[in-house]
Amino acid sequence: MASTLSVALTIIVQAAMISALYALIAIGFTLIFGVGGVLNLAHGATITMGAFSAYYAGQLGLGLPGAVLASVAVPAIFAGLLYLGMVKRLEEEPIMVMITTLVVSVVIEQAIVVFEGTTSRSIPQLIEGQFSLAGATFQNLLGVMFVVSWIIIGLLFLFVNYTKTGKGILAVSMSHKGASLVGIQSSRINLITWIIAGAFAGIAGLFLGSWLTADFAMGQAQLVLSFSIVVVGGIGSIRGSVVGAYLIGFLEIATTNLISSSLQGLAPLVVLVVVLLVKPEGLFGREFAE
Amino acid sequence: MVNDGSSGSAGAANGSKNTGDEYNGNRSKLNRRRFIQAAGVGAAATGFAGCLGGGPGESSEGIPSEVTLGVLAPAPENNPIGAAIANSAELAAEKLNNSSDLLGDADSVSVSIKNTQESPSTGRQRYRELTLDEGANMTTGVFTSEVLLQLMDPISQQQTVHMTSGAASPKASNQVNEEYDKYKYHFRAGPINGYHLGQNMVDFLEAKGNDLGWESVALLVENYEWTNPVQQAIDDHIGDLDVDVVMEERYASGTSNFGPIYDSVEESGADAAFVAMAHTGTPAVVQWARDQRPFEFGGIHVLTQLPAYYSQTGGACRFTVSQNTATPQSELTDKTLQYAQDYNSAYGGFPVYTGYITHDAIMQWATVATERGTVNADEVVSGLEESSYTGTAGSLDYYGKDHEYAHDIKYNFRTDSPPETGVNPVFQQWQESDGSGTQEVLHPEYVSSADYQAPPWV
Amino acid sequence: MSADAATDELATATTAEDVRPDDGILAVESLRKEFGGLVAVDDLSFAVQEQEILGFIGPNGAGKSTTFNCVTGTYPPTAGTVWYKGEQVTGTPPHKMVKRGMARTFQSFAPLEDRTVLKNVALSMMNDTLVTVEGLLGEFHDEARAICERVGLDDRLYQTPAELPHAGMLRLELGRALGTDPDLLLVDEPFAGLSGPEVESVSDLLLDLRDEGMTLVVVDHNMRGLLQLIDRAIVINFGSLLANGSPDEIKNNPDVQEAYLGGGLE
Amino acid sequence: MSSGTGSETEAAVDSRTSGESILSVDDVHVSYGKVQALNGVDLDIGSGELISVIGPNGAGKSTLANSISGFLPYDGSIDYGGDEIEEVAPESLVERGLIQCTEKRDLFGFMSVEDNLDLGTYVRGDYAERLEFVYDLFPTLEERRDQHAHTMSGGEQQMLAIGRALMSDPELLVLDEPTLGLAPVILDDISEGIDRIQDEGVTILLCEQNVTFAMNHADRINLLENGEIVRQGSPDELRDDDYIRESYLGG
Amino acid sequence: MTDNDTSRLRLLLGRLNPLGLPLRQKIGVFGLAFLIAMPLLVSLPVVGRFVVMILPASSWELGLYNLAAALFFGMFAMSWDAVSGYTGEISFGHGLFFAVGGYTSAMLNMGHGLSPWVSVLGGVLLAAVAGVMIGVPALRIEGPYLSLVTLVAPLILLQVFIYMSDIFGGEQGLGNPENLVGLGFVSNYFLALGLFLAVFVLLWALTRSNTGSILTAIREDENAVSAAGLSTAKFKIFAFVLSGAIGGLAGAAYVHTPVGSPTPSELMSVIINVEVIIAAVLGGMGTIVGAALGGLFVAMLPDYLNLVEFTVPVIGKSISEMSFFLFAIVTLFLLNIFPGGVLRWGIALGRRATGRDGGGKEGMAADGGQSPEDAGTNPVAQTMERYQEYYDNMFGGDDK
Repeated sequence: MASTLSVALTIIVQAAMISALYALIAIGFTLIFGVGGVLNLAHGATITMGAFSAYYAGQLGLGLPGAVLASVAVPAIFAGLLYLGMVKRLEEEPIMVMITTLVVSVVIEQAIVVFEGTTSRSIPQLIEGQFSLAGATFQNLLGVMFVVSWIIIGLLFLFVNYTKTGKGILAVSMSHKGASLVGIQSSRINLITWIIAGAFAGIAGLFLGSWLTADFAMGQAQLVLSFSIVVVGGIGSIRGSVVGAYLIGFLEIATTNLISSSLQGLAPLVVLVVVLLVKPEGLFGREFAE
Repeated sequence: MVNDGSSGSAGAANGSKNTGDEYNGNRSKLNRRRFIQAAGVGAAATGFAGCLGGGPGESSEGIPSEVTLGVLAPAPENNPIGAAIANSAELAAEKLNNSSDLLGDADSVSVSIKNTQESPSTGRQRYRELTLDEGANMTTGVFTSEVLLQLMDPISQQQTVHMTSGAASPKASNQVNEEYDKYKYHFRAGPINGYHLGQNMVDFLEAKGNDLGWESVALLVENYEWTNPVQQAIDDHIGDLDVDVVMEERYASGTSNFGPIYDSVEESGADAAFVAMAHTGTPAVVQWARDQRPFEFGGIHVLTQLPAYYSQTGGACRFTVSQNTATPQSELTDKTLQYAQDYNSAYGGFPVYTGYITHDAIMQWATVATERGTVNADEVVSGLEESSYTGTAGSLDYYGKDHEYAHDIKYNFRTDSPPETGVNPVFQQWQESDGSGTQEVLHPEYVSSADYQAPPWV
Repeated sequence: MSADAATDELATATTAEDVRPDDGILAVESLRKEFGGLVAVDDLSFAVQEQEILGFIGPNGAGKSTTFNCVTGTYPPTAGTVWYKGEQVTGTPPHKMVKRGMARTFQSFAPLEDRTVLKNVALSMMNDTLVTVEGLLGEFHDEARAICERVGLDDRLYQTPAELPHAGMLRLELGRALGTDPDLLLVDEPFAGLSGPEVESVSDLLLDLRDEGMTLVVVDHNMRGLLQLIDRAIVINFGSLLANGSPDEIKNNPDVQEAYLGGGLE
Repeated sequence: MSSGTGSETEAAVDSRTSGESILSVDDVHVSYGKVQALNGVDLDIGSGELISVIGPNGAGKSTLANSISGFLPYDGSIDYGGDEIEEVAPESLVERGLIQCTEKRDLFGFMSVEDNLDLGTYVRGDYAERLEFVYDLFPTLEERRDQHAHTMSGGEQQMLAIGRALMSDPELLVLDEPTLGLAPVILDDISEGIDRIQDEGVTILLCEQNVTFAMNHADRINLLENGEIVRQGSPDELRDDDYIRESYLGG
Repeated sequence: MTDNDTSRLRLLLGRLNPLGLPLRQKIGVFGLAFLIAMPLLVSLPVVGRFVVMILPASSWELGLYNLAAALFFGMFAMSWDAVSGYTGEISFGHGLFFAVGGYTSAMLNMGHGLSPWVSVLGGVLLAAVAGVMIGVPALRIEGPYLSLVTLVAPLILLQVFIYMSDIFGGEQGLGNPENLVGLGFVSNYFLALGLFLAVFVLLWALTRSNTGSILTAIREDENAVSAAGLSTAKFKIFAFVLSGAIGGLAGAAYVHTPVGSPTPSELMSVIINVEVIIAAVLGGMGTIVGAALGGLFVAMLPDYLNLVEFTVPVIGKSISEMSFFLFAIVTLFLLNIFPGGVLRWGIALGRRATGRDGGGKEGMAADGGQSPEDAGTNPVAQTMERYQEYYDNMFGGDDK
């Protein structure tokens, strides 16, 4: 019944849609890594926070718009406060940032465990129904996810390349001191990137939660995914993140569809280790100085 | 009070697994507060002597004035399964306190509830707190099989009756069968063990096959301990039926994306997904409904047993069929509805299956202890083995020590009349009436309330 | 680019005579090192005689440090051969070169900030064995103290490197190198940032070391203080050999004056 | 060189040009941990002047440059345009027209020449005129406008760094070792550029190890050794100084 | 060092005399004596009462079990410190070694019927091999990248466990391997205490010998170490192997006691990996003593919180229910107050109190090795500096 061709098409379409979400997830992480020079290990927990913000908005009867708004605003504000409250004064100590953000993510996850438990929660559905493409059916939600993710990525691309603040972000990512020398305040730029990353994570959490349901640990796999994509795509490169996301997305969908669904989550790990061992600067990364 | 003190030499010299510092829940009821009150040389000496294995035992006669029931529940504050265990234990304790017959000598029956967090190590730790720190006279609860299996050794160490009311793995009863003297303190008051759960699914399919119209099924089981025997039983028995198993998948624990799995089900052309899910149930059911997957859905889905599940999933569980111990509407015995109502008025909602079982377990234990006039574990064990107690979920009878499922509750499949001994689980379907969902009972006949509805999109 | 053309010309102008393994304690033949496409050292050959003080001179970016990183094993050379004491040692890792008796100081001082001067020196005297009870009782301190005295740090044994003045850091570098008991010592830019009297006292120390039998190669980019110290100098520019001879010959070499001093430098 | 007197009086005494004092450094001390990098430095720059600080490696030149442009905390006082700048961040100083070209250049390596120059106007805006000036000053930059900065040679990078600084319309330009490691040919271009920048009325503080280069450009020269200014004067005065001749001019 | 053996002996004896020890070491010796004597103290009048009160449980039996579990975690924390605290390469997935040791031993015992004592050795060996597998790549990739590899390694292992759950038992783990010393409270406590002390003495001696001095030097500046004729690669791999073996020993012994079992949640969860870092950082990195104390603290804090029966009014949750959540919050708080480690802070405080700050320079020399408190800067700061360098290389390296 299912020809090889249609299986291949299904995989391609699915992977294309899911990879867009992966890109959205990874870009925030990349931005913070590239611009601030720190690894935000609370990125996964921020995604979880986005999903649960939507869940609580739903519980409070705020409807779909409320859920969407909450899922973007709460993580964005949280990320901004995390930067101002803890990360900013540790910027010279990347290792403490890693440890601190890791503990912050544990706090968030445990808060959810305490107040909501470990079982999955279903959050308001963004959009119902399905559509057909190439002889296969797909959820409308995934289609929306694909379109929205690409719009957001596109907007970010425009923002970074064609606005003054955006160019400031690029400048800080390349040289902190250079940025200071032209009058760019790194801390302000950092704050902006944390807020953007938080908002992106929130949107990703909303999509993920709406698609797969939400639970306290949902962000862990996303954090690993973010690492892998950043390492594959190179530090601080938006384009690299998109390519990395698609590479990993396709690999993952292919392995889960063709080999075994138990292999979910393995693709990014393997890719990460291989790239780290073979080409640590990533496929699109800048060469190490020598 | 049992202390075969002779067998315990100094702990350090002990190589064997089951002897050790022989300890007994009753005697070690030296919890901190009491320890401090008792203060003295005597108490402390008892403590250390105990570890050397030769301390004097307490008198084993009579019902103590204070009885403590130890309860292990997964996240009782926010997990409905855990909440049902905890609340039902409280309800039972209240009943016991109000009753002049049961545990007549006890001035007060108190409940100590501990959260296992579904983690084997936490469960083990909490169990020890209940028995060692709080001096529980019996313990009950435990939802996760992984936790239960990690408790078997501590139970044998503490020699305190434990009546499981949620976990289904028959490995526990196998252990009782194989090393009876060591593990005899374990009873499973419900649900029926994992193998019987699988058999029950097949029995249901056989009995209701015509109504369901499932000619081919895809067997989806989550990869947790409890589903091993379920899957085994289905494999053993489904061949007798005129149903094709066109796909069988044991999917990874922690699966959150069911897309690839459901794609395979669709490809296999199965009429229905025949499932055994507990931990991973919500994403499975939500994605099935939201994607409008073209196959029906039924089996054992623990979370759909939750009375509030319909609103929690925004109606996604509509049309799903699941086995259940009892529902608030199914009058399995004359105690079922009364208990459900008591529970509802006390806690503003209906219990899950673990609630019925926990309640029954405690009441049966108290009944036996009262009959025997003691809470002594060995006495109670032999009492329970002989007991046949009618609870809310059916008649609580246990397989004997020589049965491979020693001390498990008896399973007795019936369609049109309640069994004399043992329990006969119900099958329910979430249906919608007036915009809200209800758990309608499809089976057995004597309590059924509705006919099966197939999802419209199939 | 015109600079490249100049380089080629210079390289062909001074053809290096063949270098053989036993030409000296250290012999380097046709050494080449590229980074990416950039050639940092280009077909460089030279030899160092036992017990001489050789000046290794060239302007900033001439490839001096790269050459010595290749010789000491920090980078593997792209091409070429290095002999030390007659043995082929090309690409041997740094710690093994040290064990063979070649020590170096760093241009950008690299002391261990977390420990005292004494312990910095003691580190270089430790054996390369994994599990040992040595050190539990402070065995090395007497010898390390002697070395500190030697390099003029005896009054600063218990200070951390951060407390040392600039010249003190250089002395510490020398002390650490001496701790490995070297036969050949590479001294990278010793006089940068030193005052006149300091230059003199360091020179005296180096001369003493030579008199005790040590061979010294002193790398520097300017000649201040250097020409009085050295027996012979090698000048390189753009990674290639420019001149080789006595201090006076170097001073009067027109190529050196042109490439090195001509651009308005000194 | 005396220290301890007020910067204003000192400015009046020391300043040899007609311009008003734009920067006064008064008894500045900087230490890294226990190491004293600057030990009571006084310096005064009048508007339009080109003042040079020379000295060997490690003398404290970069430390001085970084203290002035806001990157390092210091004891003492630095007064720019009439205000103490101890608490002022480097970015704010850029807005006020005090800009440094660092020794490491700190370019945006993975951006084109043009983007680098464009970012130079981050605090200014409208820049067509200044861009024209920079391209005129260093025509190589215009030729390589689309090339990534990190792919350029050291000399071109130095030009770009100076060009980028000019884009924000500086009043005081601090140049830290602009000649470091440059080929003689390029040196001439830079040399010419610096003269033209001064002609445009930009005040320049040139921290330089290359004594000859500094002598050729500076109005006044300060010799920094071990964190202290040990000689001060016009190039001609210092050329006659025995100590300088011996130590720095290969005498 | 060859001058005379008698003076060495005298020095050694002098160091072993408890009365001659510095205050902090006296406290340590007292603490150890207390731990050893505790099961006996419990049976004493009054004292016994007091002992039970300070145990992390409300009965002494469970208190001993909890202490045993904490001692195993303390061993694990020391093994982390041996590599991360001393070489400055932060391992974010140290549970890997804990798990390899625990699972290997459990499988050898359960699957092949080996005696638990033998299978523990097998676990140690395989964990050491895992140390090589992390240590060798660590020569090439450093800083944050290495942290990522270590973070991901146990996740990959977990995926393998889940994928091959027939062999590894998936998320539910492997059940109950045979116990080394039965179920006894006292015997298991002494087993844990014995191993803890053995590991402590081994690591303490090693880190105070030249080996420790070289490892900290690697953390500071690898070039300087090479220039001293020492093979940094050899020492780095050694650190990983040593750490892996000890982490493996902790995991292997742990699963063969009543307080532990071979499940992913106990041996390799993200939380374990976080806890061990927190333990060492709070206790003081690069000191071994700090990691040991931090490990005990981190393992016992939830037990103590568990004893609190107070219910927080507004949210209606009891302290014991939120014990891990509160633990994480307390940690965050402590990390923000004492980034250099509580122990280091405590030592500094103690020195100030006893008026010995900055004094005793000759005493320092007699100390030999690299004792933590006479270091000019602390390991945390150095490790950070090291990481900063990597970042500078990654981001600021445009100008060469």
